[in-house]
Amino acid sequence: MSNKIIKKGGLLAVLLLLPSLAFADELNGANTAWILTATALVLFMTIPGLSMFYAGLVRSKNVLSVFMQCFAITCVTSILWFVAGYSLAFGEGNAWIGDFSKVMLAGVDRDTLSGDIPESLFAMFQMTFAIITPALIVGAFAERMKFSAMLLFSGIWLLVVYAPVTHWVWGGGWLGSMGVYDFAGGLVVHITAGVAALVAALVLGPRKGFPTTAMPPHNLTMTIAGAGMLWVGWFGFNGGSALAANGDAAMAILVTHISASMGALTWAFIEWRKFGKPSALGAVTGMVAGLGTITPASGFVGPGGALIIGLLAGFVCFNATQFIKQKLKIDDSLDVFPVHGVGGILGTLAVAIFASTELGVFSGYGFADGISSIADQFSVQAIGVVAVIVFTAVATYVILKLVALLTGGLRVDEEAEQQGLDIVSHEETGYNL
Amino acid sequence: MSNKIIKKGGLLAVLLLLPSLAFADELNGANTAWILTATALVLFMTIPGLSMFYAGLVRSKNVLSVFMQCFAITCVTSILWFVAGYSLAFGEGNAWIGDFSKVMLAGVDRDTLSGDIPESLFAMFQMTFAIITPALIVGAFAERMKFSAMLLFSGIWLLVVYAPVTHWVWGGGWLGSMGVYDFAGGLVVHITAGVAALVAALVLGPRKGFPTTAMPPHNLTMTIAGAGMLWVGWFGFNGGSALAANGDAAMAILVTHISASMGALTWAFIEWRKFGKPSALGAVTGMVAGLGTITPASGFVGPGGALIIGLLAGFVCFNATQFIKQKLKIDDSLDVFPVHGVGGILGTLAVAIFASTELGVFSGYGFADGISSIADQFSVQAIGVVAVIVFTAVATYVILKLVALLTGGLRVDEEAEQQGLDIVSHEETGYNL
Amino acid sequence: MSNKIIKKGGLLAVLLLLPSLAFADELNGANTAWILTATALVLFMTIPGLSMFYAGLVRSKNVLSVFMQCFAITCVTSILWFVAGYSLAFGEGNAWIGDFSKVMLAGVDRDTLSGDIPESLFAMFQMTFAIITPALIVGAFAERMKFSAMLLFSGIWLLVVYAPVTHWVWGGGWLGSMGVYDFAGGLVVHITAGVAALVAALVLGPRKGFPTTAMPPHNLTMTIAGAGMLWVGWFGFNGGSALAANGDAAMAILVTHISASMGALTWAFIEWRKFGKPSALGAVTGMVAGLGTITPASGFVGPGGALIIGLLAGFVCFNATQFIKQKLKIDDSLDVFPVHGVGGILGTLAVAIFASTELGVFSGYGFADGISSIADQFSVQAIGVVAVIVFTAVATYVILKLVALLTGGLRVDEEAEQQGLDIVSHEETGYNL
Amino acid sequence: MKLITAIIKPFKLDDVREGLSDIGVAGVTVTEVKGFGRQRGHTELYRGAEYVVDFLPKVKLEIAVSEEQLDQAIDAIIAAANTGKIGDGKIFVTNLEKVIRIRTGETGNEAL
Amino acid sequence: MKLITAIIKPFKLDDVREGLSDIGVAGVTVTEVKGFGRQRGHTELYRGAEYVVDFLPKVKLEIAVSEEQLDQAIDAIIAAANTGKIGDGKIFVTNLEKVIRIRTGETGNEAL
Amino acid sequence: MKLITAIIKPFKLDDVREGLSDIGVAGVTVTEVKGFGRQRGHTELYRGAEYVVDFLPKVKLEIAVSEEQLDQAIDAIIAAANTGKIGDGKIFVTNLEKVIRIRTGETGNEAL
Ligand SMILES: Nc1ncnc2c1ncn2[C@@H]1O[C@H](COP(=O)(O)OP(=O)(O)O)[C@@H](O)[C@H]1O
Ligand SMILES: Nc1ncnc2c1ncn2[C@@H]1O[C@H](COP(=O)(O)OP(=O)(O)O)[C@@H](O)[C@H]1O
Ligand SMILES: Nc1ncnc2c1ncn2[C@@H]1O[C@H](COP(=O)(O)OP(=O)(O)O)[C@@H](O)[C@H]1O
Repeated sequence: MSNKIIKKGGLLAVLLLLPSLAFADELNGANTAWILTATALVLFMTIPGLSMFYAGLVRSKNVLSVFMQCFAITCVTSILWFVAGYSLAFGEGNAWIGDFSKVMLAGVDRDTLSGDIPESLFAMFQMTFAIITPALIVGAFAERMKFSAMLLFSGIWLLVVYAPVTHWVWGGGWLGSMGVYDFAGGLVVHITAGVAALVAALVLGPRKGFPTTAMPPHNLTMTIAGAGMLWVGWFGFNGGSALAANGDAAMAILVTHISASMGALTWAFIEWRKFGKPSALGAVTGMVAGLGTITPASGFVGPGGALIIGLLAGFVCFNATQFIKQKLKIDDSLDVFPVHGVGGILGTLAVAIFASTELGVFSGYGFADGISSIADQFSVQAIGVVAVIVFTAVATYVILKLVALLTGGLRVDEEAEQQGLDIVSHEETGYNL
Repeated sequence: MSNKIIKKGGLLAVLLLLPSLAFADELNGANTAWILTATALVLFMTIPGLSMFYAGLVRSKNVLSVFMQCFAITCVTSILWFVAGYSLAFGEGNAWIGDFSKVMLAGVDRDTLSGDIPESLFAMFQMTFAIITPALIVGAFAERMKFSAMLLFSGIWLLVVYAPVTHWVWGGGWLGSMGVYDFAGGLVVHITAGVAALVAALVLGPRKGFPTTAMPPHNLTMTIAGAGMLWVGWFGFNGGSALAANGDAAMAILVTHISASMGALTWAFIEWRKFGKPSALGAVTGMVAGLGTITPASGFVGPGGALIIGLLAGFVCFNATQFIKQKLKIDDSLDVFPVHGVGGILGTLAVAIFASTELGVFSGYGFADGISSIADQFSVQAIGVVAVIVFTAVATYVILKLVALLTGGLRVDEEAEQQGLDIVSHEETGYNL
Repeated sequence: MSNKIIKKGGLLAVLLLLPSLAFADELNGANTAWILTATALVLFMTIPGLSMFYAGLVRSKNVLSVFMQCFAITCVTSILWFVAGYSLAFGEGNAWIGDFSKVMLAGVDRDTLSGDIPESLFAMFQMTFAIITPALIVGAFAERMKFSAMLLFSGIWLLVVYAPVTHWVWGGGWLGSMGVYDFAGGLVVHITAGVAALVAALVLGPRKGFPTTAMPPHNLTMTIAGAGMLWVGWFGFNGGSALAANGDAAMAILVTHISASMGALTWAFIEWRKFGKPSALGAVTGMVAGLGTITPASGFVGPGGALIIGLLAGFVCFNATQFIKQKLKIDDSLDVFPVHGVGGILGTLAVAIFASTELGVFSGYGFADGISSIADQFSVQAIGVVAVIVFTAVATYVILKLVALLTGGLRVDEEAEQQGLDIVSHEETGYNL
Repeated sequence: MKLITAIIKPFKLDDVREGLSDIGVAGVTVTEVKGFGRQRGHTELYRGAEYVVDFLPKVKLEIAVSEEQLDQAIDAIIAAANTGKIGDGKIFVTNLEKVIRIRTGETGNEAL
Repeated sequence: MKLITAIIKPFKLDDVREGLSDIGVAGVTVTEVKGFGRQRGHTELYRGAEYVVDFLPKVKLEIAVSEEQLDQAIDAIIAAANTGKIGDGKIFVTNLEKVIRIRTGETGNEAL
Repeated sequence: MKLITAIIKPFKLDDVREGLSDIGVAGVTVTEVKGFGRQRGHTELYRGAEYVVDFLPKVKLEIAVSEEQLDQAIDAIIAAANTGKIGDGKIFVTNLEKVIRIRTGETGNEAL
């Protein structure tokens, strides 16, 4: 079970107050109702949310390939999570990785509980996180990766990168034990995905024509609609990570919402000042930055803190995007690293500050057990960040090289890239209007 | 806290029956679970729901501007609601307006309750109402308003119009004390938005070319998809306004659904008779009319009453739309007033009738405390309607004039209108198919 | 009340364990919260989910007609369900059909319970099933049926086919009494819709040009977005059918998700092997097949069983689609029968196997009361399948012939078909990009 | 060489292309156009706002042919595109001074 | 007969069509095109990636007229399409050797 | 004056436009078209229903030039659009009797 619930001091008090919660090993219907909903919301984030968000940003000839990648990842990671991923992440194991005790959800029955919700539900809720994380990476290699290579990469990555890191942080592993704060997946989801994206963008190389040829989004209406779905679904992501229908969940969605709003406004206002006009794409990108950044912090900070975190998210991720694209000229095609990676890092560090109970209106709800200062919490967070970045970068690189060997190269050939992946890889076209 | 819960006679009985609800100041997990969900549903109404509904109706060159307006309003009102709006609406204050006691949600902690749900959740749920109300107005000035003016207007309007009216009705103000019935926002949401829309349409003036040039919707599939999202989200809007997961919420979504269905069928059948063919746009417009109209009534009437209310909604709003557009030739571009304003008025008055327990199969659940006849309830409702219309109209007018001064005119210039707001205001284009 | 809850042995034990559930006739807030949500999710499946899924598959000139058909069916069946359908399905009646005791939901008040949730909610939840079932049939006669005929057909079909079959299975009728297993509507929803689709396709005849003229989907992005919504909504469909927020609901969504994933992967891999390339349309079609197939089984099987069921769904429905289209040359335009009908049959039969508790990792949760072997359960299931197929086929045929008489032919004329239904039947066009 | 420009009803495109193939004309360039003419359009109604659509979707074919093929090609188009109903469209013929195949640089009839 | 090809600003389409109707030209074929010329385009910005759009949406009209109608038609187009601002467009005239109405087989001026 | 009509592969548009700019041709009108020719199309498969797409996306350029510019312009187009692979497209040249700039009423070479 996620240890974030154990971390929270007030839980026992709450348990005593509520008669129907008196025994920890009894199913709580209300919490179950909310996590059932949250699970649907997080799935909604990936399909159709993220897939629309991403698909609108590529060129028309690749629109279906992006949808297909998100969809296929959803299916493959679901099966792998059920078969082994959940066990590797949440099986007891050691400080580094779970075990095979829950392979194919062995021992998970309708009546089995995880905390006070069904374990089948906990596994399913976590599955939706395991789905979206590799799906986020799609943005880095869009418009040029072979479908077979993409599929193989995503599957291996889930088991080799995502599952262990999840274990480190939420599954009883070393980072969790150190008291690292990651409410809903700054380390686990956004940093892993962001760093993997950067590595993938470097290994695959830029799209033909980048950065000289213009590659404007083919359908921003699709992207914005998907962004709206992401926002809504994120309530399940962060609010559901409380694993309960209570004030923690409520506060989590409140801070999530405020950070998203501030991120969007900040990004749009920077554009307004800098380029003269605020763009809709800028606003929704800032919103996603705000959401990604608040994610690790969402259960630990208050709304005042969220305001600052959202502001920082918009500012830092905007500049990171410019830097990666214009200075480093890396074709992380849909800006996964500067938005999710940088946002995840920022949020994971910022929680050490805004969890403090001594910041007046910007206060949060305190540090992890046994930690008593911003500095101490910060150093734990920093260790987490560095460890996850290094591990993810190395492992992703190795997996990509391996997959390249197995599939005879990660990219489609130049002519196929020219023609577009929809026809070349899937024999379909997106639009026949 | 919304006083609609206090109004309902049966609550105490329910409290006594349910052991886990024995203390009113104890968190109810089930209610919390449902309101968490309802909050997500109401946000879903605005983004992507309403923004798609509206964006599909404008011309291709303005599609992003509509999305951007809805998005930016979402962000700005969220921050303003958190900073001051909630306090002005739900702070104790006086009969006319709240106070500054809850500025930046001061005193709202993870454990703070509002009724039996977290106050952070109540504030967040209400925030989603504060978002959609100014967003509805967008339909009136679409395709011609300056982005800066729009943003300034929406922010001021939230604090100056929406927050006080909310206080009057739900925040302990004078209308609530009189026993006005407004379950989920006929007065608070639909009349304020509808009247503001009419005023804005008049102040800004028609789009260049109206009404001689044809301005057909550029993407009705987007509009209909958005309409479906509105319908689904409305379950959270009306069902969530029970602030509990109980028979009231259930009945609210049932009557909501029936009214929507009848509204859609009525509108489509009128078109069928009058023009020979029923249109999809007609059906979804009737559906929105049915939804808006039942909103104030949704907790107080039964399904039989909802059938009639939906029928009236379709009929009256259809004719209002024709009248405004063809007789008065007002360019309320996406028909906000005839659908939401007129629907809100109609529903706010109709609840006085269909709340009666003596209409056989068309009965509802009784009048407000201390009110014992249709006539008495009706006169309270009528006072509410008139007061909200007059206040909104005057205040909106003044705000618009003020904003015009500050931004050097509310409209973009003629050439910009010609070229479309997407390029002119946001430097983007919706489609590159 | 649905008898599937009564079927489940463990319920009493659960009741005794949970203090707040001690009395069966007391409202359970947690279950209510979840079923409120599930109701919204199932409505979401039809609008916008299914309507987008279908509308993307037709040609551009018919896109609005498909939306309109789904929307109008939603409205008409909602009203009819309220007026009579619910009573015919769930009124006590006899083994074959309910009665008129609940016409216009007579006797259903805010406090009336069905099990431990409000009866208004149960009726509303079931209404969303009554909406999607006729809406599924739309796929068979898309692009050629008269709107008036479609509307009349759908209304009559709801009362004459859907309501009785629902009564047989869930309303206390003969199939339920025999111990037939149909958790969320394999017989009730998918087989009735699938068979009616096949009959309608045969009675109406193919679209002009079928099968020689290419009729490629006009907007696969819309179809895939709709597919994602169907997947998410299906959590409410199957998970909500537990009528409780508990381990049954959790397990139901888990098996649903696994079957969908396997169905999608299987279909895509068959295409990959057979045609050289996996398609996005293939993946989402396999996903729908996986979802439809697991539906009757979702409360009775475990995740291992779901893996096999999903695999079978992909394989069998793929081949059924090829067979119907290429061998039989039947223009079931959007493949309703091979996907939903065949999937429904397959799942209804497969549950007899995978409900067995003796299949190791593929075990389920046991047979119906009084049934003790796969063979016995299978024969009950087979009786159900045959009875529903025969009844649906005959009744649908008769209704279509009757409607043809009343409307002077089921199809629009050839020129109208050429021009497209959007203009001809609704005087609108989908896109003016 | 001549350039035939034929404006036809969209659903006749496949027939016309086949008709041209049959007589050995392999190359065609197709544009989606809107036509105003005698054929009446239709009315669309959006929330009561009437909108008369008097342009109709048509397809324009451009076909470069040699002088010898000209009449045959015209006949083939007429045969395939004629429905006898108003709006069947027009054929225009203009003179082509030069034709070049970009790939090879061939000119004249070779380039067709 | 002559073929007039006019490239105009999209929002002038209705005016031009009316202008042509007024002088008795009933048939027009319209294509949406993009024009490069002296009129400057605009810049689009997507997450900081600048994208200069130097083509502009234009509408192309093709109108087959008799010699007699030619000048009148040109004047009508100019009158309706002229805004005096850069980018108003061009009119091209080519010779039409043959015009055929597909429905009837009529040729020449009859076919217009 | 002459009207050059060039049908090219879409991704060559930018190159061709630059090539033309380099020799001083500033104006071009571009249409998205579909081409049938020797280049083979592809097959699409929708739930097992095969659908042979034998038209291919192409871009049509129309360029009015003076006689003097003609050859240079043709060469520039060929140089930029040639990939050596089938489907590179065609260039057609027709005679332009008249060219008018709508904005100013200028005619002839001035109007280009
Ligand atoms: N004078 C013209 N110039 C250019 N195109 C024309 C002309 N007349 C007709 N057309 C084209 O031919 C199409 C059919 O013409 P119409 O008058 O409707 O029918 P018909 O060709 O059967 O007489 C029109 O939609 C238009 O595209
Ligand atoms: N030489 C040309 N050949 C073909 N089309 C041209 C040519 N010059 C201009 N055009 C078309 O005319 C449009 C307007 O031309 P432009 O130079 O922008 O303004 P103006 O016509 O007012 O001088 C262009 O967008 C293009 O479509
Ligand atoms: N006779 C023709 N008339 C009009 N357009 C043609 C003709 N032949 C070819 N085209 C156009 O040129 C394009 C390329 O021709 P194709 O035969 O495929 O290759 P290539 O030009 O390399 O021989 C076609 O797609 C079509 O648009």
